[in-house]
Amino acid sequence: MMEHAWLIPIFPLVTFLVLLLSGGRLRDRGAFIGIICTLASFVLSLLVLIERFKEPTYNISIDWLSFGGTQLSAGFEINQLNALMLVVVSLVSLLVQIYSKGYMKGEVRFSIFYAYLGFFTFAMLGLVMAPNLLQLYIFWELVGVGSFLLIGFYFYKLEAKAAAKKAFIMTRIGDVGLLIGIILLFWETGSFEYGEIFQAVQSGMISSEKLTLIAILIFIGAVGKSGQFPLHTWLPDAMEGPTPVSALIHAATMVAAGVYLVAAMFPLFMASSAAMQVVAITGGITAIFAASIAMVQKDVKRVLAYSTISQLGFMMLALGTSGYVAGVFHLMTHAFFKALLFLAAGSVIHAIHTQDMEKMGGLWRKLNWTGPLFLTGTLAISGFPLLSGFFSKDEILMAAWENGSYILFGLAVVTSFLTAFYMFRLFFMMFAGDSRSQAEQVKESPFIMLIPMLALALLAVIGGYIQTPWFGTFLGEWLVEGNEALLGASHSEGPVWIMLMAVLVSLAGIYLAYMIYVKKKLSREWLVKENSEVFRILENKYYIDEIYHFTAGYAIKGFSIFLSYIERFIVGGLVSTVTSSIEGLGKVGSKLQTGQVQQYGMIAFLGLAVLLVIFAVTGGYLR
Amino acid sequence: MDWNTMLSYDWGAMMPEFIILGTTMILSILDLFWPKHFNRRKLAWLALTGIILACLSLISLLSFETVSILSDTFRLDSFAKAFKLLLLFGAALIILLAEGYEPREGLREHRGEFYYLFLTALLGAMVMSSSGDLITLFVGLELLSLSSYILVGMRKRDRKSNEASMKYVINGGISTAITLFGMSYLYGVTGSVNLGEMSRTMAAMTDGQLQYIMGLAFFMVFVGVSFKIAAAPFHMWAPDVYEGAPTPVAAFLSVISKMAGFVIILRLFLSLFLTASGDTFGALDFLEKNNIYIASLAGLTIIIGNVVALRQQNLKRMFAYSSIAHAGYLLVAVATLGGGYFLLDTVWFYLMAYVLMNIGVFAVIQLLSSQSGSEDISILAGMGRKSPYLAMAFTVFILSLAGIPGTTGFIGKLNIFLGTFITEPGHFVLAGIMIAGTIVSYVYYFGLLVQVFFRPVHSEKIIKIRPGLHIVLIICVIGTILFGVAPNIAFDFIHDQFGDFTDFISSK
Amino acid sequence: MTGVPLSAYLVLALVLFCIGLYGALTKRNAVIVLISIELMLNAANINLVAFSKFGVTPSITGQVFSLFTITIAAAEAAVGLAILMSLYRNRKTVNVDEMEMMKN
Amino acid sequence: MNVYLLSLLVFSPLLGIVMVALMPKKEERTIKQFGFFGTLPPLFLSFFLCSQYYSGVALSIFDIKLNWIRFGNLEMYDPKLFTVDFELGLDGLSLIFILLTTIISSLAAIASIYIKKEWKGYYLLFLILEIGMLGVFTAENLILFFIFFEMTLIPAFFLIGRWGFLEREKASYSFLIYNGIGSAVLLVAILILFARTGTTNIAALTQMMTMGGVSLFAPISGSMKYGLCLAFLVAFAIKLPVFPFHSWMVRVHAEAPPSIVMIHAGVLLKIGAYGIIRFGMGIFPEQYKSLAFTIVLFGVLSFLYGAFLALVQTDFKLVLAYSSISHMGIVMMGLGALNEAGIQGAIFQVISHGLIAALLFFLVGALYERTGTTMLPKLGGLAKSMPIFSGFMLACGMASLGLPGMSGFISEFMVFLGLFKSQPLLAAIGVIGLVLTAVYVLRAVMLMTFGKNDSLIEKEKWDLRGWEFLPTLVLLGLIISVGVYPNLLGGPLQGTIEAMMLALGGR
Amino acid sequence: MSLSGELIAFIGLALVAIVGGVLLITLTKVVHMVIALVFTFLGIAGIYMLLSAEFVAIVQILIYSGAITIVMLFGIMLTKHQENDAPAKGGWGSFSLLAAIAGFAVAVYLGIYNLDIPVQPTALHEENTKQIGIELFSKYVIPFEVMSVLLLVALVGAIVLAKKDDEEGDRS
Repeated sequence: MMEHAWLIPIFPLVTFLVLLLSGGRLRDRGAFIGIICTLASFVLSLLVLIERFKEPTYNISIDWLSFGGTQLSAGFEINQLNALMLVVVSLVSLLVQIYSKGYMKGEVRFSIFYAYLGFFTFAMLGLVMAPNLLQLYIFWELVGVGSFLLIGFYFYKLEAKAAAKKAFIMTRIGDVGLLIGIILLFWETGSFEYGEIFQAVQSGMISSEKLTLIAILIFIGAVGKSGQFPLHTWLPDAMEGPTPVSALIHAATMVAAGVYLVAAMFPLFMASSAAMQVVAITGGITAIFAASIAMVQKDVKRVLAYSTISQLGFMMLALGTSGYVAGVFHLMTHAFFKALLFLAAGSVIHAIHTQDMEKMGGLWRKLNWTGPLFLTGTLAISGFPLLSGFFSKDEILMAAWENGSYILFGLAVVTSFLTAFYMFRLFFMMFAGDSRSQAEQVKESPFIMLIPMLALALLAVIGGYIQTPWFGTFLGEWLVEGNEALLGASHSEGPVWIMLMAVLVSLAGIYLAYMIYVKKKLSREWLVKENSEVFRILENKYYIDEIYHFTAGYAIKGFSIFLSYIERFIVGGLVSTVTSSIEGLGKVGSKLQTGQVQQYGMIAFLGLAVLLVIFAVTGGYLR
Repeated sequence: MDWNTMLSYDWGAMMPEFIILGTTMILSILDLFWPKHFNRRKLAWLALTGIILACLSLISLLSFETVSILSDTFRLDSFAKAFKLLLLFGAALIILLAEGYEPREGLREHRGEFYYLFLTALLGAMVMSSSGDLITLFVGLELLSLSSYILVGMRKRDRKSNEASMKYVINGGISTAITLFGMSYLYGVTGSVNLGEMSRTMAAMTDGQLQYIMGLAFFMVFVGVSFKIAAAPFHMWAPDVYEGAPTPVAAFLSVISKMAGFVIILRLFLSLFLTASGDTFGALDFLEKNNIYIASLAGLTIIIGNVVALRQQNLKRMFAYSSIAHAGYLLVAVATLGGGYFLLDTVWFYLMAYVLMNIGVFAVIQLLSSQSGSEDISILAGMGRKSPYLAMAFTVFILSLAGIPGTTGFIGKLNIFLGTFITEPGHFVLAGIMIAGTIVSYVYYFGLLVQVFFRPVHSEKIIKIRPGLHIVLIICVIGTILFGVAPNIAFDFIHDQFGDFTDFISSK
Repeated sequence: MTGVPLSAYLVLALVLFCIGLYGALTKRNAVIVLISIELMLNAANINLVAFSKFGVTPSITGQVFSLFTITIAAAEAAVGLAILMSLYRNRKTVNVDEMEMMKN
Repeated sequence: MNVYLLSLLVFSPLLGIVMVALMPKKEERTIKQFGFFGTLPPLFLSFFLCSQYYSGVALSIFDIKLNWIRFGNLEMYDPKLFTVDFELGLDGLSLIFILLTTIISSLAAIASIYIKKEWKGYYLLFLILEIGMLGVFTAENLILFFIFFEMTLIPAFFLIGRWGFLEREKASYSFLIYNGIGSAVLLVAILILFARTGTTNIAALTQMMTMGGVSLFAPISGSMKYGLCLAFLVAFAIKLPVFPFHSWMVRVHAEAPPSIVMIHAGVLLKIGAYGIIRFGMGIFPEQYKSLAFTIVLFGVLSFLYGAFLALVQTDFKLVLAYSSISHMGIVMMGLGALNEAGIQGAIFQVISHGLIAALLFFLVGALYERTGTTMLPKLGGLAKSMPIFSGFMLACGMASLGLPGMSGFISEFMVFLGLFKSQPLLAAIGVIGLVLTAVYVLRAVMLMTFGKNDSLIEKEKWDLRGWEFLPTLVLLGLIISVGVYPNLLGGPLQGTIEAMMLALGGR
Repeated sequence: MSLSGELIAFIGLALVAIVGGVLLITLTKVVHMVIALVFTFLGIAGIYMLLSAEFVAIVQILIYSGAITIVMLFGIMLTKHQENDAPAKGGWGSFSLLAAIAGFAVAVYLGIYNLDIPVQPTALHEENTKQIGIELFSKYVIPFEVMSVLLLVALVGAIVLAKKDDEEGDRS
């Protein structure tokens, strides 16, 4: 089966091409093509995964680009990590596509939407399957384009346009880091292939400074893609895209690519403790930073977006503290419950046509399916015991503790408290209390939208059981199989109190939210008034966007304008100086041509006299 | 010296000159006695026949050994043959131009003189090119000059023509005087007017003072002759005279007269100064030592010609400056002596190219200006649409003048450059000036093409081309392209016929 | 015999040449300009004749040369005057500095 | 047959010239058809050559050598001295360039349908231009190269000045003067070489310059070699163009008719790169090597300068113009990297930019045809009225910013791959440009296609249609196929690059 | 250098010539200028005598002092000249002219002031005219004949240019 794995990304590509070439004529039928193709991918991925349980890593490649004596190859590889990712990606994509069938109903460019989804899925699957860094980079960029297209799907909306551009450029910045990293790595190891790179790393061919530099550069790529601080600003803006897109891209797949990258390059990072530090600290900061912003946002999707950033930070933190399994595990569970959350939020938005939390409330009764599904997701992400998020988050905390990075551990704990708080703030504001919506008719979403949510909810609930302290650490063992030395332990051990504390913390968060937003024991206005400064900073997302706008944005623009002055006055001026001086010479020449014949003779004679005098003086004939 | 000695000379070698002289006589007599109403335009064809006959007789003389008559006052060496061929060829084209010349106010009754004065001028140039003697050289030069003074003033009722002719004669007189003054010193320090003898005396000269006087003479002769080739510092008459002169005469001045100037320069310099010793030890050749002067004048000429041409609105003035510039390019070859390998064939080839392209251009100018009565560059406007073939021909000439590959002009320039680079140290500055001048020349040359192709039509009048002009245009276009694409036709001809011009100085 | 040295003749010629040149380049009347040019040619002739007697190898050639020159000078003067006539007929002036229809 | 094949290829547009010339002026349709058909013989011949290459035939069997010109009369020294032969030849590098030329010429001939007047003159000049371009890439000696080089100059001058936009004459002038200066420098360098060695054959010169040949007249000193190498570099840097010699090219891109810019950006600029590779690097490897840092420096400068300026332009054509400068900077960077990756990347970039720029300008032509403007502030929302056009525009923009899967990525990647090896510092500065490229491309493309538009009057059936798909699809197809399987292009180049590297002294 | 008769003659003639030249420049009336020049020409003729060139001297007197001067006078009469030739314009132009002339003169003077070519006995004065005739008709036949063409040209030219066009009929 694995030798046919190359078909997995091809199916979505076919969707893309067929739908694009049909030029929108297929309309709603486009969805079927998309869904069927993605289903095929999913089934194939599942088969590949199952086969991969039994068989070793599969790798095949062909010559792709040769220069000098170097041959670069293209191909694909099926190892534990990407087999898992294939399933996750194709599954989420499939579910999102099914969901979109309902959500996007009535959209004029319906089939184009599916085409874009197909392209994105193709790119993401390709990324996951890449056997070498170059190929990874290629699909990495394609993923960026896919997300660009999807975010900018509503191209006529100025915000969407800006968001799409921002997303592309911010991730591009990261990509450049990645590119440099790859290139440096190539010159150090002579290859882009994972295997050869890891071998080189292990053999200690590369000096540690170089290694750190390369690892950090690669991490910058991950930072861009995964919306880590400080390149995170595109992610919340990207919510301008259709909600299913947010679910697909900004929950399960593209943003996870950064984490995937770090995971895939884990041996490299392991070889440099400094790089690991950087990863962990960035993750930790991002986690708490995004969580704090999420607490005050009013837009449903933005809260979820910041929550995503925060969770990704969690994953990075896990990886940075050697919690390879923890990171990947959380990546998977997060994919499920965040996709669920987005889809459920989309369902709500679909129902009442607003994203503003202030205008919601009391939806629990009206949306009989969506409410509980959203709650499931919320509980999972908050780390409510026995749901998937609980296990994976627990694993991360353990990893951080075990690694001895207590500050980061503290950060993680605080973050999980905040997570629980803002998620339930979101939940309560949407579903509890009285309706603040102007919408008259609030209708539950159609069945086709509910199915994917149900599937995801199921996964969000049970997904954690493949790696628990109690029922075995199946996932971890499988993931690190054969690579223990490289990837570290399959399960992080820690004191039991950590788990208890995690539970307590998340429950505390939930309780606090309950007190504020349901019981109204604590007045929101009072909170705002007391901490107005803090609130303002948080509401404005720490002014990061503004800082960028006023520094980098203005700097670039200013420099451009400066250069255009140089272009006009110095480069152009040089040219015009030359031309005008030649013309001036011509002017002088023609001025001399007075029409006075005697002057002509005089000038001729003058010339002769000058020649003779020079000749007399310098000739050396007379002594 | 008795009659028999006289007859012992090979007078057949002078056949071309005799033919031209005879044609002149016949023309003048016919012009005198033919009734007034008789269209004297036909005389042009007669003149042309004469030139062609002379040309044929010259070609039949090509295989002759070097002939020297009366102690070199006439010598038919390869140099003379080569340049006379060009002179005759150019003159034939110009006669055809003159045939079709119809100025606004008309030449009236002087058309006959108009034609045979061209022939006398040609005769002067021919005598000059095959003389090994200062006196003959000078007389030939003056015959050419006097004829051209008159030709320039031929349009008697045209004030510009009068003025041009007056300017020409005054400047010409001064230049003659300067040249002659220089020649008198040359005679003084050598005691002879025979170039061969002079050369030998000068080569053996070791007295510093005499060498100094020789140097003075050199500069005087050079500056005097630079009048003929319109090179700095004696170039300033050219624009005014070209503007005032009848168009064929302007073409004549820019081509034949210039060629004659180069003939005299080459004759004098190569036979006298090339071998003259440049210092009292006889270590350096005079030219080698002093070529910096010629080089700077060449550079100056190029700069002035090209830069001032930028500002011209009158076509003939513009081409006057352009011809100044081209004189500068040719002087580069003279100054560098073609690096020792590329002198005479280079100059010859370039002059041939110049004959073709410049006469072609003047043909077009004549055609257009006689139609519109103006010589402003705007008369070119829209030619590309009105008469595309004429425009294409014009384009070919202009491209050749600009030195664009595929045309003779390019090969000619290339030859000159080879001469500047081949020696060590190369004449890089001079080459740089030349190339820079070429680029500046693009501006005004292409400005003309801009008029031709980009501007709206100037006047809708259909341009009628007389057969004579037709022939000129066709010959010039074909020649310009042919020798640009297959220059070896010319190179092989000149190398096979004339070798290295080894019989330049009489060995007597 | 200590006669007049060659250099004396040469200097005389030079002086006359310079005078002629000055006249040719400054006088406004075209006739005078032409006649000044004649003077310059005359100066050259003095040189030729002087060299013909005192030159490196004295010979009659210099005198012959000067005869040619005189003839040419005469012809040139005639042509110059003729041109001046036709100019005068159209312009009613013989002043050289009024001839500036064509310039620049 | 084989011997004359190349000459046939180079001069095959003559067939079209004759056909067009024989047509009466009024026959617009026929002239246009003939003009297009005129580009087909070279296209098929180049395909034939290509197929020969891929079927394993050595390209050298196509070489031709005929006696042509002999300067001077120096037979007694050496009969070959100062001779210029008519010699055409082919190797992998020129094959690629020839393919590029023929393909883009044919497509530009299609795009010339937008030309509104005087088709006859247009197509005549167009076909002459094609002869020049084909000749440039096959010439085996410097004089012949120069002749063909100038042969591209003159038709281009007229094409720009006659059929361009509003300020066309100014543009054609600056085209002429800058290129004139460039070719003047080139000519001087060529002629110094010719005068000092007596030959202009590239192979012979390479031999002499690297191995130290015998000079009959005056030797070429070491410093003169530097001068000559520098002269070649400057001449071709003007053509390429590299900052600060670029201002002519901006004007040309802005004012020339789009079909001519397709040729211009697609092929003519590439002569600069070709020249640097063939002459700068080929004949003077030693000197070239020591100038590498400067080359890269100017490459980086152009790359960034172009990108920054593209960022603030309001005319889409100007954005593209500056982007071309920027992309040519990448070529310089690659060429200065002095290793296989860099040089091959540079060549890839040349080809890739040729294709991309041609496509972009084809789209510009289509756009101008419909909207009558290319000013960004006046455009917008085209994705709604012209979705297909916008799609292509976006794809093209993506290609231009180096999106993987398209040709631009391969070249940029390889250039940086090479450059990080040899000049890591400059490379690191250079990568800023990658981000900037994304910024300006997206800015421009999105200003056009995204958003809403009130000022444009939209018409029915505006989108690309019919024949317009041919150039777009062919070009995009090529861009993508090179991007997806770069060895397609890399194969033929190996021989040439190996030879270069050998001369440069390995890595 | 003793004060021989030859020298006195030379000084006298040279003075006449130079004074004539200077008068040409300083006089204001055009006719006077021409007359002054006659003296110069005569002086030069005398110099030719001193240089044993009798024939040239005679020709000089005939042609210059006679023919050319008369022609010039006719020219002056025919053109109804302004009586006075305005003085030369001063300023930069004439200064540079003077400088140029001075430079030229000095440069040439440096070459000739002490030119000392050993005097060789010559027989130029013996049958001077015959010598010239022999030389002219043996060696210089060709330039002589060319000269005839030149004179013809001058003749034709003078007629063509100076003739009044209005009398169309009397074309000969």
